[in-house]
Amino acid sequence: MDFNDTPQEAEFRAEVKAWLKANVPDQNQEVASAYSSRQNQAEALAKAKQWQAKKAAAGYAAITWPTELGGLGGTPMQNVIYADEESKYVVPRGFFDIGLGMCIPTLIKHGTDAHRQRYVKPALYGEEVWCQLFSEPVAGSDLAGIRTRAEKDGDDWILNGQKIWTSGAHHADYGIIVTRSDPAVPKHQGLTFFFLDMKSPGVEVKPIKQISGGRNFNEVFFTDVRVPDSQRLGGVGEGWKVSLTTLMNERLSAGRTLDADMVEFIAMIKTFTMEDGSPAIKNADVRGKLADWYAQGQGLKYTRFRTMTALSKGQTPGPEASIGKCVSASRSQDYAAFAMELMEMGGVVTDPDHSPQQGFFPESWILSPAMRIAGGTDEILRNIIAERVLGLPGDVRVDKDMPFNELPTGA
Amino acid sequence: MDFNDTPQEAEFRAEVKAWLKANVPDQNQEVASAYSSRQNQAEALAKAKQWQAKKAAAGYAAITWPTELGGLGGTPMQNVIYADEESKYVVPRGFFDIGLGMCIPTLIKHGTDAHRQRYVKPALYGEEVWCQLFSEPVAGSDLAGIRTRAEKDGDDWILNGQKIWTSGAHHADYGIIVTRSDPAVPKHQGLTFFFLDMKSPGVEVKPIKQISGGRNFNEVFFTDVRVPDSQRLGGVGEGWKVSLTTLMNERLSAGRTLDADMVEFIAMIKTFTMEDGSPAIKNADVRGKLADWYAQGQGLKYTRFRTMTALSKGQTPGPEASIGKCVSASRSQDYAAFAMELMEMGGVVTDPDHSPQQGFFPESWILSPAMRIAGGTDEILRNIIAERVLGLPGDVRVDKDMPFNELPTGA
Amino acid sequence: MNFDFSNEQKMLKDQARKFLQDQCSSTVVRQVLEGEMEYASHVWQEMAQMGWQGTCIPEAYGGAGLGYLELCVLAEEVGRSLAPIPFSSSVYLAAEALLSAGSEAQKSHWLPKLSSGEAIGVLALAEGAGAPVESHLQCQFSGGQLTGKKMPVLDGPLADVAIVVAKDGETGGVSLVLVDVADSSVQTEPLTTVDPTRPQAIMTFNNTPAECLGAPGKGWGLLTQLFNKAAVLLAFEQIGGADAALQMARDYALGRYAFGRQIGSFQAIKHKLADCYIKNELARSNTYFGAWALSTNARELPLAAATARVSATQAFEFAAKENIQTHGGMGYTWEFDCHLYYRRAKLLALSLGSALTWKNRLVDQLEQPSAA
Amino acid sequence: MNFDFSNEQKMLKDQARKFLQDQCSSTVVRQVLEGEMEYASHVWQEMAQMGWQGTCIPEAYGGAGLGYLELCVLAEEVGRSLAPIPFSSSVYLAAEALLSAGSEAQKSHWLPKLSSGEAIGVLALAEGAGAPVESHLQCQFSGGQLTGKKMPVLDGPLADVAIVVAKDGETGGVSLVLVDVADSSVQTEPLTTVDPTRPQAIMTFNNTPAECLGAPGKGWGLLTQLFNKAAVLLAFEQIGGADAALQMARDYALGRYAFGRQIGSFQAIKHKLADCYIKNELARSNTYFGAWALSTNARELPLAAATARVSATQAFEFAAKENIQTHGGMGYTWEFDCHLYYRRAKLLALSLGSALTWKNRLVDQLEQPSAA
Repeated sequence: MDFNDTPQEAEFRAEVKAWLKANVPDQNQEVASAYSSRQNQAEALAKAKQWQAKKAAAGYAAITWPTELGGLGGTPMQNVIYADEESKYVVPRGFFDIGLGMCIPTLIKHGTDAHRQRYVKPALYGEEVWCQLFSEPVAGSDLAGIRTRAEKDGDDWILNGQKIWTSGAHHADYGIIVTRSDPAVPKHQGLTFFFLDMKSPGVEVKPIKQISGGRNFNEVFFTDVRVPDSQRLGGVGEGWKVSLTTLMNERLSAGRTLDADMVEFIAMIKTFTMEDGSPAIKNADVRGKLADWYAQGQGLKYTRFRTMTALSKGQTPGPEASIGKCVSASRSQDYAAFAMELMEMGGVVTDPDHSPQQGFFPESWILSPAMRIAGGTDEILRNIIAERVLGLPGDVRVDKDMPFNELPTGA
Repeated sequence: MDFNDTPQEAEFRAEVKAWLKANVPDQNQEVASAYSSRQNQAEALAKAKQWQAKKAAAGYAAITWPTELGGLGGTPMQNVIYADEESKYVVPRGFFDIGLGMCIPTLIKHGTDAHRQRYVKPALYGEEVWCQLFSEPVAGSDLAGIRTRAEKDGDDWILNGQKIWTSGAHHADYGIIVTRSDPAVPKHQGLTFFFLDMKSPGVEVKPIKQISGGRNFNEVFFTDVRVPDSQRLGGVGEGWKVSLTTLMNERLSAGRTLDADMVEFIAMIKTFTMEDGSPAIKNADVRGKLADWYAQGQGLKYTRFRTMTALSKGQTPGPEASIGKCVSASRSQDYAAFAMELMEMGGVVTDPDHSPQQGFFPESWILSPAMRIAGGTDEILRNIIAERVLGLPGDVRVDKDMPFNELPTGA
Repeated sequence: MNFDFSNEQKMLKDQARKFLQDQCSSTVVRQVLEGEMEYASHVWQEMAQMGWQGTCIPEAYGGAGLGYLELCVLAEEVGRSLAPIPFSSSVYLAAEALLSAGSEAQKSHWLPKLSSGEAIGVLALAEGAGAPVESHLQCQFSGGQLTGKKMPVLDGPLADVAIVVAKDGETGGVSLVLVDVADSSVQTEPLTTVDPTRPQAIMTFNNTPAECLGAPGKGWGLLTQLFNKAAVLLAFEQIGGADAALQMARDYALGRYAFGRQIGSFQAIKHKLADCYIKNELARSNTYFGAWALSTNARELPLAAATARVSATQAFEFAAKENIQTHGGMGYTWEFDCHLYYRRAKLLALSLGSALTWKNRLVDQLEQPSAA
Repeated sequence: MNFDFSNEQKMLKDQARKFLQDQCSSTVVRQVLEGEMEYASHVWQEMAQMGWQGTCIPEAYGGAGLGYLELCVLAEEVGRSLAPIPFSSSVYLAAEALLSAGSEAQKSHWLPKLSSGEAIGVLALAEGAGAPVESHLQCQFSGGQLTGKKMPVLDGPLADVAIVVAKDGETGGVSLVLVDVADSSVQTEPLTTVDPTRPQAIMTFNNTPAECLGAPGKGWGLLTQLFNKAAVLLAFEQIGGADAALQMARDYALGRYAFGRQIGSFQAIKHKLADCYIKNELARSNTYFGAWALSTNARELPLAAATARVSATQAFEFAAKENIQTHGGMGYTWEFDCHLYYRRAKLLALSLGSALTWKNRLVDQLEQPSAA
């Protein structure tokens, strides 16, 4: 039992370190913050494209992909090592994760040689940005309940409907989309999967304002959007099977450990003073809660270490990764709320100049409800653990065999 | 808003007070403890029968029953007042609650005049003890899943099967029982309800040892037990409807408030010393938990006051009473566990001479799991609140229309 | 046993609910949220017409001279509607402070204005993050002048009159002091908070003319009594809000379908909402007991207020967060009203001090030899 | 990154599991529960044959001279099987105390006996309810003699040798002292506890001959180090038990039908068991980190031990109580094994001190400037 790289891993890490040192552009903080702000997204995207091209040329943009597709033919562990080392630098992130993590793998698996020739490389080099058009206002946890219609018209399909929660739709060049091509058959059987040009006439992208005030996602409306049949991925009616490929890739890329070490919380607790003038960290209530949350955080961190060990040994991590978000989202909501309680009347203040830790806790409190929902609600994740890890039966399904257009909708 | 009796209630309370003062037998503590111990049940039962006869003669044994059945024709509020006043004395309790609270009301509603003539008065006067034979090892929360068979044989029915969790079966003279008379129809339709002589040949009563070491319940085995058709309550196949009458009465008698004031816990906290020598009640962790549990307890207490107010105004309390047990069982498990934590290594000791509060907390800790199950599990009670109070839909029922003998059982 | 409101009180409550449904829907709340107006002044004015602000103010000072139980039922409805008005600041705190400690002149001057809604009062206590401590207050009252900074002050941007808790230069204790906010030495700077539907401010006093409310140096005791009363009233706002959040979640769970079923048919949702209901009912019962103690000025008030406050805070916060969760992704959009409850629940949870503080007060009471 | 046990260690674990399944089923646990035997002496003897008790004892003292990682995997299986044997007392505490602080003579005398299972060792610390405090111990060691009373002493009725934590008459500090329980001045009175599958005692010493283990007056520090090591090992017992309790609940949820369905198809059960699984996995990961710190004698040991102990305690207690709940009424019968886990979870939660104490130790470590 140790935390060391294997000799091969150590060698790879050294290569990565050297390459990053030589290639990461300036570390100016203003640029860094611009990377994540919507206001400066055009600039940030331009920077990100430059960086992505560099990574791709070096093979680091898709470490686990085969070399013939522009990858490095590397291991998932090498991927982790690269991410680990890259995270020590401020580089523009996030614009290509969905494209390379979900869209292109789906296209590689279900597309034609011509598709692969045309689309893989531009995506890898950051020249073309992809988004994923799955969720709909009426279909969240129940993704197979989507209603966006695709109707055949000659060699084209005509799309009508609405998608939601689409990250990056506003700067995407292409998107993958799952549609309902036949509402008269049971719901999993009537779906068909396409990719499309996001600049097609009839595609309208609107940002969604979240309760945090942020606008990180979009609604995308489709009005008589034409998609050539040649852009269909998988057979007509086989869209669910294709979607599962995408979702599988989503799961693999999830499972990050959120705030395992609770740096801000511990920093606050160490400096804060209670009503009776004693330091917060000497208060038994604070100590009890801090210990609980710390133990959970470390548990998540070392669970991730166990997953990485499995990766390092060439095993595939299972649905255990669902644990991470399930625990950390509620935990973050709870400790943010507790920190705000400690601040008493001042806990409501969001102005960073007037709130301990620059308003970290009120911000975390307003963000945390999203974390309990996005990427699988707490409830769905517990279902996944119960069914796929513990082997308990699925929920009773009343919708399995009924034609989609006969399912109750409340409408 | 006040806590006073209405003039009518005050008058009734005065009558009850005077009657109790004049009639309660000696208050010797040893006798009192004998009332509740299984070892001396014969003696306790004899005392209880005497006391019950006195109460019945005065009309207090069934305050809300009509006078023609031996009751007082009183209100539920008068019932509460009587119970309130009686609880100030040590009197033998518990032997007749099930009989008068559930069995006899079912017999009154579904039996014949002859039944009422024969059985009501002896039960009321404590001359005959009744028990309720519902749950089975395979049918707990899902009561309608019972399997004890009843087969017609001339003018009799032959019963075979097993019941469980039957309080007082070992000293009962009669029992009410729900049986399966037709396994080939859907489960709610194949049930038939009887009452029977517990001394019938083929009835065997065995105490169940609980994890607390107590033996407060029984298993009852039926081997070719003959019950005359004249002892059927309700029609053949209508046993479910009859059972619901019984269960409705059960709900009305439930909803006691368990340990709302946390006397033992507060007493312990006030006297206990923490590791650093400071009083437990000054410890912030202890204070926070004490406050939470106290607020829950008081919430239960005043919820009961609201229910009593509704009763006092002649309204019928709804399924809200389910709240009580739902909260108090877990709460009692939690604070018992916390008290044991405070006692550290000494917390495991059950010997009353060596455990704070005479071993109250370890005892409460071992009893509490039962409270989360008996009379409806936490899960079933939450279903009841969700469905009957909030109006949410029932669970999907796969067993509604299928013949009982085709339902999956895992066997 | 008559542990319930009277029929008249229930009628008043129904009227209040109807008025607020009509006049103070979430559209109005959102106007304040979006900064289109500072508070719902038209609602405030119409309430004043109906005499709500003066519910417990004697007729001699222009009030209705009713009892606390009437104010409790109004508070519940104000809480249910999330009304973006300074009701708690002006009515439960400023007017109550004047009523219990004001001189005849102070009462005669301010109560008719507060009662008619013409003036808005606030209480200024906090001086930044953390529990305000009697011996550590920086705001100083001396020689009839107040100097210092208070932050955050709930409804501060709307205030005409402020009751400020300040160190008393003469006695060395703490005094409540009355400040006419119109004075040019008072600076009011708006402050961003988690609930923009109730404006807050940093208030700065610079040799501001002020006068004592009640005996000099006795302010901390007055404040404690004031908070015990206000805690009960705020608990009614909280159970009103909690009830509304649960109702919203329930309605959504009935109307939203997934996997061919109403999501309210899944136990994960059913049991979550059952838990909400349980917390709400327990809080309601404790809050009723608080109302009884408040209306009868019972010696149980400090314990009853703390108990009501703790459980009402927990109930509203739980209902608000699980309402979002029940709504899933839609619950996280600005467009749905879920966040209005989430924000207000937090605001109410922290104004008057957090549940931590009130749990401490609750246990302080249990420590009394007479208790429990 | 190789954050896992080696293949050899996993093989040892599989063998241990198989041995305990065969030789130490719940039938054996129940024989102790029902008082038919004081402990599973035949299991103890067979373990000794396999060298378990001496896993970490050097070969020079008759042990196997293996590392702590090997002992960790054995501990997990002992925990899983609920083995009614004094493994933790004799191996994690008595033998470890001798190893870390014993003189050559003490080690030579006792370690071979402990290693072979011929002698059973215990640690006697508690003096009644409440956390033992260095400055308040009543048990007194002076002039080579020990006098006082310890309660409860886990496995006390089985003890051949006791390590007693006592006030040191000479230094005024606390010493660990070694007592041969065979001495006629030692009185051992059995004590009833929540888990009768592990006997406990009140041990009374009356001018009992005793000798210091380690430096006189330095006992409290030694005890702290000893507890950090033992906490990791006990955490392995706890995750073993938690895993078994979850497994039992899962199997029942699959086999039990209600409303025409497996009860494991209801979300109330599914999500409960998912929560169990989550707690178990987090605890397992923390416990692995504890194993790493223990086996490398890392400076992180105190924090790692406290973290492992806190989460393993919570996991086992939760799994044990929700296993009963999943079983419904049947889970409350003496006949089903659910209560065996419920009892053992509580016993392990409180031996070595409760989670409250370990949370305090965890935060003590976080308070160090170097931490977190």
